[in-house]
Amino acid sequence: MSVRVQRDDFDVSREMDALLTGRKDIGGVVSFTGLVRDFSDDRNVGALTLEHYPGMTEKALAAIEAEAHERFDIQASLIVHRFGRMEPGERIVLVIAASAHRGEAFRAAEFLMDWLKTKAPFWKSEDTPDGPKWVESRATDDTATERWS
Amino acid sequence: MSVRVQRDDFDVSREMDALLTGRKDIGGVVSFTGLVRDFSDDRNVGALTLEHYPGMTEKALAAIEAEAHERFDIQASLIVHRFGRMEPGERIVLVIAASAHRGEAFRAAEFLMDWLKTKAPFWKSEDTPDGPKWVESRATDDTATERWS
Amino acid sequence: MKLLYFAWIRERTGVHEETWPLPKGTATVQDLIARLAERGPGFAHAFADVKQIRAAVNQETAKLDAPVSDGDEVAFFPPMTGG
Amino acid sequence: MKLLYFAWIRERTGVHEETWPLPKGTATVQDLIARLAERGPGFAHAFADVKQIRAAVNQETAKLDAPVSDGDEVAFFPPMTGG
Repeated sequence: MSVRVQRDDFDVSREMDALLTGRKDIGGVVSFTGLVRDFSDDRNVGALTLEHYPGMTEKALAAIEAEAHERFDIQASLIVHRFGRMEPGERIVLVIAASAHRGEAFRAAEFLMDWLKTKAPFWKSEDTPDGPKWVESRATDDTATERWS
Repeated sequence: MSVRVQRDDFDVSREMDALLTGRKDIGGVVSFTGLVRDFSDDRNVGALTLEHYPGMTEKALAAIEAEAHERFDIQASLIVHRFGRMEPGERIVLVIAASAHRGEAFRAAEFLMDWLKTKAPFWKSEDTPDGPKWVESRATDDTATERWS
Repeated sequence: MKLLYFAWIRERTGVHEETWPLPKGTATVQDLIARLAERGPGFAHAFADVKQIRAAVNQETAKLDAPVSDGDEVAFFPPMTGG
Repeated sequence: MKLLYFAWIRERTGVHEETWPLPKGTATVQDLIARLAERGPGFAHAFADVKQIRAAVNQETAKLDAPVSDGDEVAFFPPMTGG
């Protein structure tokens, strides 16, 4: 179990290898990588800037991860979330869940992402043709969070 | 879209980068990596040997991948399946699904894995303390396949 | 107390982080919002629509009726958009 | 026709791949299984429990009543265990 908040990019293979090194009880590993898209609600998006709440962010990510271990039969997990300015195509966030059974790994990874969307103190600002614009929280993200409660 | 059947190991990051190179329309990428576990139904497993049906395997994987693109709103995908002998901890199979929307990527990756379990011509033999033993198909895998029909 | 503002609340108040004495009679997050909204046009604009505002007390998400006291770190921000 | 055997069916028959003339009166996969089971103890053992046997005709999964003809590639194997 570990969480990281960082400016720098990450490497999925390296994170996965570090998480699973020496383990032979893992049957399946699910990773989710979130990327900056160049469109969002039909506006063209040039780049994304992520602001966060240092101190609270780390605690919130650790709480979300602990909740996933409560709810799912997973043996290892990782959350890496970047902040700062990122161009389209760049990686923003990485979630990994590893389990003896593939269904649990899928479920846990999706849960982690759903909760990150609405329970991790990040705020996104998009560069648009009309200038920077704060991304509003989505009703679909609230729905996705609620289905786990 | 592509599928590969190979003896050699793969690198998740390299496969993901190759799949997404130059793309800026992808919001989320889900990967599933299947690994050899050192236990299975409480028997100790030393190593796994995968036999397959060259020719049919590639066709079956391509058909499974095409079915995923029919059913889910995904923009890119990959299946890499290894054959031959593999030790506990080694990677067996990789599935990647990429989409503008994370839910579709999760759904497609899990669908690909469920169908691979029962519709790709691979047969697993486990090294056990009593000698090599063919792995029987699991009722849970049949159930997992059927929920998509 | 320590006050923090994020995203468009930070932009409207013009402040990211400050030390501010807890005004008398301020018992809850909601009371604090009411006092902050009186600090000038930027603060009034930032706190005009309470429905759009979320808060954390000592780095834990807090509701409007959560108590606040002078040693607290209180943060205000829009709904989170992580992931 | 070309016949292929995989996993424990290959082990019991002792054959992985062979060319075999389609016997007269063999119209379906099921007919073919019945003829193969008559080829000796290994084949009889391999094909004893038809419920455990899956087949492919020309590299496509086929049911027991699927037709077979002399130019076909027919494969026999247990239920698949991929992934």
